[in-house]
Amino acid sequence: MKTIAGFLVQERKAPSTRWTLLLSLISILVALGLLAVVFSMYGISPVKAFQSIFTGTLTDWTGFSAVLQRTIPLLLIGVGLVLAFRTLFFNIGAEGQLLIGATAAAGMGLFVPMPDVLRLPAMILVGFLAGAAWAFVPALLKLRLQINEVITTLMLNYVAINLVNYLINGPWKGKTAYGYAYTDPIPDAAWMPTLPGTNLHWGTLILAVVFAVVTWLILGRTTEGFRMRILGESSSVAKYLGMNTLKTTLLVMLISGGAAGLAGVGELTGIHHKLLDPLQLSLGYGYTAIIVAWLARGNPLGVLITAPFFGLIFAAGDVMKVTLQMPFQIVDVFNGILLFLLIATEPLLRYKLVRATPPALPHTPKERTDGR
Amino acid sequence: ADKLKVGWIYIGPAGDYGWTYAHDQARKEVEKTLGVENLIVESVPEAQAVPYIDQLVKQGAKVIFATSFGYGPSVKEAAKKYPDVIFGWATGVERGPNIANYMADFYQIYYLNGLIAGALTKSNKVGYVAAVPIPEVKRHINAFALGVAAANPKATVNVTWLKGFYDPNGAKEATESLIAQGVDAFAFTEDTPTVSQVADKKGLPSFGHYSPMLKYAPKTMASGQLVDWSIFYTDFLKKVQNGTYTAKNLQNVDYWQLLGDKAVMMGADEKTLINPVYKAKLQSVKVKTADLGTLSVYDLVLKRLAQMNKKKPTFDPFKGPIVDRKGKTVVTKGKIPSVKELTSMEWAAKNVVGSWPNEPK
Amino acid sequence: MASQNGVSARQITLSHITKTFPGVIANDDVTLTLNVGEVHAILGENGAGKTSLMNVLYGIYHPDQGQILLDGKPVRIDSPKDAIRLGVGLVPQHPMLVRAHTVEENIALSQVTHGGASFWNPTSNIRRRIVELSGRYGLKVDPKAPVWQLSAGEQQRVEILKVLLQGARFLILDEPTSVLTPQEVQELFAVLRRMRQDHGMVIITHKLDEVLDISDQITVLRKGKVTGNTKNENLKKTDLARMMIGEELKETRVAGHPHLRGEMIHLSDAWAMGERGTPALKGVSLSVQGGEILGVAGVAGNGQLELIEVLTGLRPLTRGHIFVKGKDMKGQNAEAFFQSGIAHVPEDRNHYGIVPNMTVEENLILRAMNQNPYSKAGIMDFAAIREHARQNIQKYDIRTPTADTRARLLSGGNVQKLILARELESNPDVLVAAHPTYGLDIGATTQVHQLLLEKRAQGMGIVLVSEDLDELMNLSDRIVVIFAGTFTGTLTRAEFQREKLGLMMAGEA
Amino acid sequence: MDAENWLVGIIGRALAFGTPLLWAALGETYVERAGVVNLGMEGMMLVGALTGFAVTMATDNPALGILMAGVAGAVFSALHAFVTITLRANQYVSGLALTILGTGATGLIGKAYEGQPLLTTLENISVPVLKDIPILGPMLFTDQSVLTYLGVLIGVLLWLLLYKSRLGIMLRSAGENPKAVDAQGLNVTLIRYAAVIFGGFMAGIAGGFFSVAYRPSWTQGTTGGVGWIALAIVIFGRWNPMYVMLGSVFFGALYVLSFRLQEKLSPDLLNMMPYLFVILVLILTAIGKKGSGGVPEALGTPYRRGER
Ligand SMILES: Nc1ncnc2c1ncn2[C@@H]1O[C@H](COP(=O)(O)OP(=O)(O)OP(=O)(O)O)[C@@H](O)[C@H]1O
Ligand SMILES: Nc1ncnc2c1ncn2[C@@H]1O[C@H](COP(=O)(O)OP(=O)(O)OP(=O)(O)O)[C@@H](O)[C@H]1O
Ligand SMILES: [Mg+2]
Ligand SMILES: [Mg+2]
Repeated sequence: MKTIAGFLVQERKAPSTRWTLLLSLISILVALGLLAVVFSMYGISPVKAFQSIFTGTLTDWTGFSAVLQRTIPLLLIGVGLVLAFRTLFFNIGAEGQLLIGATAAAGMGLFVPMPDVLRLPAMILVGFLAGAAWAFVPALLKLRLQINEVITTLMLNYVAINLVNYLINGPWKGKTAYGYAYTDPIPDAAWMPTLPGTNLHWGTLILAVVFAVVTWLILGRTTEGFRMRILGESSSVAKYLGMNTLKTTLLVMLISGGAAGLAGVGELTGIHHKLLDPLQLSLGYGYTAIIVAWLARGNPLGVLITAPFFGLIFAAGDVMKVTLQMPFQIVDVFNGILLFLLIATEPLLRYKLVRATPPALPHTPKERTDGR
Repeated sequence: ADKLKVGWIYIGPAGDYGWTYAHDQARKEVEKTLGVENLIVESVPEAQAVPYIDQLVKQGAKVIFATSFGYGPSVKEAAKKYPDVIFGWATGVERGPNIANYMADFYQIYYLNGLIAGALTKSNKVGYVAAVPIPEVKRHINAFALGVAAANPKATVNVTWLKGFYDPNGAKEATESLIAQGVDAFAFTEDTPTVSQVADKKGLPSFGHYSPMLKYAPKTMASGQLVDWSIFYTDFLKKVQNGTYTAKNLQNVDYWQLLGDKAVMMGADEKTLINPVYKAKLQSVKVKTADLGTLSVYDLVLKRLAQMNKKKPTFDPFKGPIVDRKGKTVVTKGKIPSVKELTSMEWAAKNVVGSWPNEPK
Repeated sequence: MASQNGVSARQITLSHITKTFPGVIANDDVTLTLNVGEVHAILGENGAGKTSLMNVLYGIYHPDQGQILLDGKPVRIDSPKDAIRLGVGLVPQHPMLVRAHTVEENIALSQVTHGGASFWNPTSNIRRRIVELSGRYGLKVDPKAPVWQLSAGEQQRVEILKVLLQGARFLILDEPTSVLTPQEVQELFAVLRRMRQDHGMVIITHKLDEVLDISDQITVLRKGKVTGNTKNENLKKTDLARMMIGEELKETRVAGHPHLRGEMIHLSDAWAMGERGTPALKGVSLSVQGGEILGVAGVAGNGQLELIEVLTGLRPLTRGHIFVKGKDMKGQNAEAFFQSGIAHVPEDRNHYGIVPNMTVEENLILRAMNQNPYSKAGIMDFAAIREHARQNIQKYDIRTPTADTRARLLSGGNVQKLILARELESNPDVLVAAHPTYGLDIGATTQVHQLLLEKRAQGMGIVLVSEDLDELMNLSDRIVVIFAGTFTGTLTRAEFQREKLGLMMAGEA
Repeated sequence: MDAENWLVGIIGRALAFGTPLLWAALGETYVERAGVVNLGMEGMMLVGALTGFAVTMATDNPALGILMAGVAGAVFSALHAFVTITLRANQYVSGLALTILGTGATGLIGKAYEGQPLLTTLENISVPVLKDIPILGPMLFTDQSVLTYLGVLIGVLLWLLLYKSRLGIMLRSAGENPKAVDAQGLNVTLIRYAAVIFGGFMAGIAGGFFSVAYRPSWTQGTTGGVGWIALAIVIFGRWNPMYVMLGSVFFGALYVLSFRLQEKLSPDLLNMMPYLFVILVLILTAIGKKGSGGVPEALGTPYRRGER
């Protein structure tokens, strides 16, 4: 316990939703403020800059569909990550899971003969399963051998990147690729339908929204969700209870990794229609989704707000590049600053300051009850 | 009247000092001479170009140049979506009512550089650090290799691939790897001066690529390939301005520009055709040719340059007969490959050593 | 090399110390004097303020009021660093050692602030001093052994060596015996007696016998205040208890013959592997009847842990059989055992017994989470869960601010009551209780004992594993003694004898 | 070319490409030994690379450039230190943030330097006498960067410090059991700050190596993901400077081989190896003995006095 200028730092029982929202909002505003400073240093009027970003993304359909298009993978992955983080499985391997999902789907789409009607569903299924499997390996290693999942999921991202590179440069290299490294296009039947004039594969978007709601219900309302939380908090208690930890982990990773896999399928079947350079297939959605999940503060429904927000940031980056002629790194700068602010304000969520006056007696401290 | 708005989609950073830099130089040029208004987007991933095109169109761009082969699918998609916008697809292979293709090609210059390299190598091993195994790069390697062979039949061209156009660290290690194989002269396709920098440290000759790179290797850069994209851009944009080109009539507009068009030049920089450091050496190496008799490599380079430096070249590096390294005749005697054949070249010249993806069986 | 102050000082006084936490007065005007040459015991219930007081002395907490005097002169102790400089050393309850490092590396670390470790090769020049000191006080340790290989007692010796090498004149030992086996306690006391001559020591313990055994001076704290201070002369346990809780000590004892309800667990020729991959149970057989308390005595590390785990389904048998109410349980997991009627109060309560970051109400529902009415068709009913918590908090007297307080904020005694509440609410046939009163004060201990006896009377079978022989002899109907993975004998209540049990625990009977 | 020369060449180049890996990984080894993970390697290296380039260009003094690269990396890493040690924020997220911010900021600020040649660079040298030893001479002591030789010396020194000095015991203890360190009146916060900032310094130098010595120029993202490999090496090397040095050369060799074995082996499969090896090493050590020599026990967990 620390005293700061006559105040005590005290642990909160549970931060209220309002306080959480307020803090997140403040973080975003401060980050935007810093962004304004960067704009000014670049000789661009911040007012004009924000204005053109606003009009470029939210006031017309092309811009807005770009926002939504970027939202889809962030939403899917973000929800999965919220779940994983809640069970203290620090999955930072969504990038790899996305790539593997896309890879498996591409393999299915390109090389497995089947009737057209089945093709897209089959690709969605294998993409989901592949993403899940890619996440399950580190989960298993953590569960059975106590191997830090941050490291393994991170390493597996790079394994996935190199695997995709290997495939598109080698065995899967397309005959129509003129020597470039990508596969042939997947059959038309496997193209996810998009809204006309956009790349908005709405099917995946609906899937993602449903997914967020279902996950929220699972985590908060079901016994299985309760199990996930127990496992996340204390694997020893899970053992003591005789819980089937393998089953629960499988479920969490199925959802988390599978969601990332689905995001990969979405990018493949909705936008690119072929397996290509991993850095172009994903644009780092797996990493950005970490911020998305973080900002959602453990609530799968929160992702319904935070994912579009970052979709907006991605799209705004495009706008800035074109209309303001700013280097695209500006988006990274904003994301980096925001991420720092978010984690730096975390202590304000966990602790509060109380005036350090000698307390009135009753022996047991009276504490406020903040519902659940 | 309103200025014509032109959108530029670059594959790399404008400061790469290679491909994108060269396009950007031309962009600056037309901005001055034609008074067009330019919108630039750098480092656009090939598969992610559509959102940028959307934004460019929204900003009022009437002409959009996509400066890499890989933008093809995006360009085709966008051309359908915006039928009133004119698209220029660099190195492209497909046209449409509002899609033109353009390319300023180096194969002639690579041949000339190959002649120099063949004369300069002592180990009889010449190196080529290659970007991506697409027909364009293969064509350049082959032209270079044919030049090497013409000057030095014993020399091989050892190829190392980067699998990327922009990979400075890879270029460095690839060069080191070639040096370890005994290579002592270098050409490359990569968007930075790295290969020349590394070779320079070892005192080995190299050939600059795309930009005047002499300053990175003043004592060793023998020559190089230079481009002036403004030749194409000026011509094209003028024709757009005066209404010759519209979004309806580009079906057959395919610029294929060579030495004769002045779109490309040989040299380590604009003023240095051949680095004087090597002049004596090149003059001392004699070769026998069928058409010009026996002469020094130095003279041969100048002669061949002159032959190709006109609207109707009187020499072509790929004139048959040519046998590839599998022993198959790929160009029959007396024939000169068509542009289409050049832009779909997959075979490897006889003296090429190293892996060669998609090599015909 | 002992610091100047430390060498000469003979007395340290905590004078009128008051320390408050939000809502709590941990120490209220406490005065206590510690002299070289005496062992000073501090007694008090959980939460009485013992640890807080010692934290003040060691510079971890800053008192709100009061001061510390060294040989009568006021000194400031703002951090452990100051405390060490002034000759005050702390032997923590749970060894604070770097497990991956060797003994000498750990000691070298403790010598850094003290200037006793050279920059290069710091371990080599203190090795000699370790050997010398451990010889003088009988503190046997191997300087080169990695700490993770040491027993709790050995680790404690390292802690003592650490403070001695720092030149401590005054030692604080907070509940040093709670992690030790009876033998180790005796060894520790022998060491303390040898050290007494040139050191002053504070010992905190909940075990009254130990207080009477080792201390010269006794101070009792209650709700932060000193309620007694006396020399250890002609005192009895009941006197101490009265000072502590303000009333007579009721020894809880089992009475009357057990009302047996038939065999609940039958274990025959059970073999099981231990953590290190060697057999830890070697063919033990056991029968637990409903309505009896079966004590398991033994020195820690002789297979108790594995026995408990086998009985609760946490550890598979490699050979032999286990039947619960006649049903073969081979290959079943802990959940199945619990469903079959076997409840479990685990040894490591904060690690296994509760989910520290979950609320009290959630912890109370861990066993019944998928039972009606708390869960219907896989969906949880939080109103029912809250109601369940409310009832149990009252019934088992769990002192918690609210039902949604995180369990880790509860004191040891209340954590234990929470676990008992959860385990007993399912009306199990057998309760396997591992060290259920470990670290609890007398009040809480009595509550737990009474609860166990109540359940016995209601026909529950109880397996009570404990290292506290008094507890075992007071509560058990029968005691089995475990040694090196086998049972060295079973005693019925008439045969209970401290010496006999001691010999059997040592494998000599 | 005979096998011996081939091997000499590979190892020589592995040392060269292993140099930034070595500096970065040695620094991170100390950071993690103190109980902090800094995933921001890539960000710190880029900050170092840009600073090193800019300073060298302005002063024509490569040594100063390298030094300032280290200082810049250190300053940048202090952000991580503050957020994770003082504010106790999640170390992994903070590290990622550092990478994102470092990549973005250097890309933005570095625009002005792209495509500019560096006239004075840090030149390679050969060690007199030693370079004439057969095999070893050409392999280890010929035409390498000063930073390569220096890196190895520092590696040995760091090894000695870690295992044979008081400082090492303090550092390792802070990563194993910060409570124990605090209880001895030692300042865990200070130790961790020092380690993180030292790690930033080393990573900065690794970045400077790229832009001032290895490939003297600045382009955005010039370190090309090397930071992640450095992280992998720390684990691969079991947090031991000696093994970390071996790991750097080994992983350097894999990169070099991806160019030399192009005809026989897919470079992408070779590039995958470092990451697979790390997972393998983690599995093998987890299956093997517990207790000592492994992951610092408190790695990744913030420390606050009095927390239960
Ligand atoms: N860090 C703290 N923050 C808040 N309250 C505390 C803290 N430490 C102690 N307390 C409170 O001070 C009181 C005294 O606690 P202390 O730990 O000194 O008791 P104790 O006598 O050592 O108990 P036990 O026998 O259980 O060890 C308790 O009511 C406790 O709630
Ligand atoms: N950091 C803290 N914050 C809040 N309360 C605390 C803290 N540390 C201790 N306490 C309170 O101090 C009281 C006594 O704690 P203490 O650790 O001495 O418990 P205990 O009964 O001795 O348990 P154990 O046997 O595990 O030591 C508890 O009521 C606990 O709530
Ligand atoms: Mg206590
Ligand atoms: Mg206690």
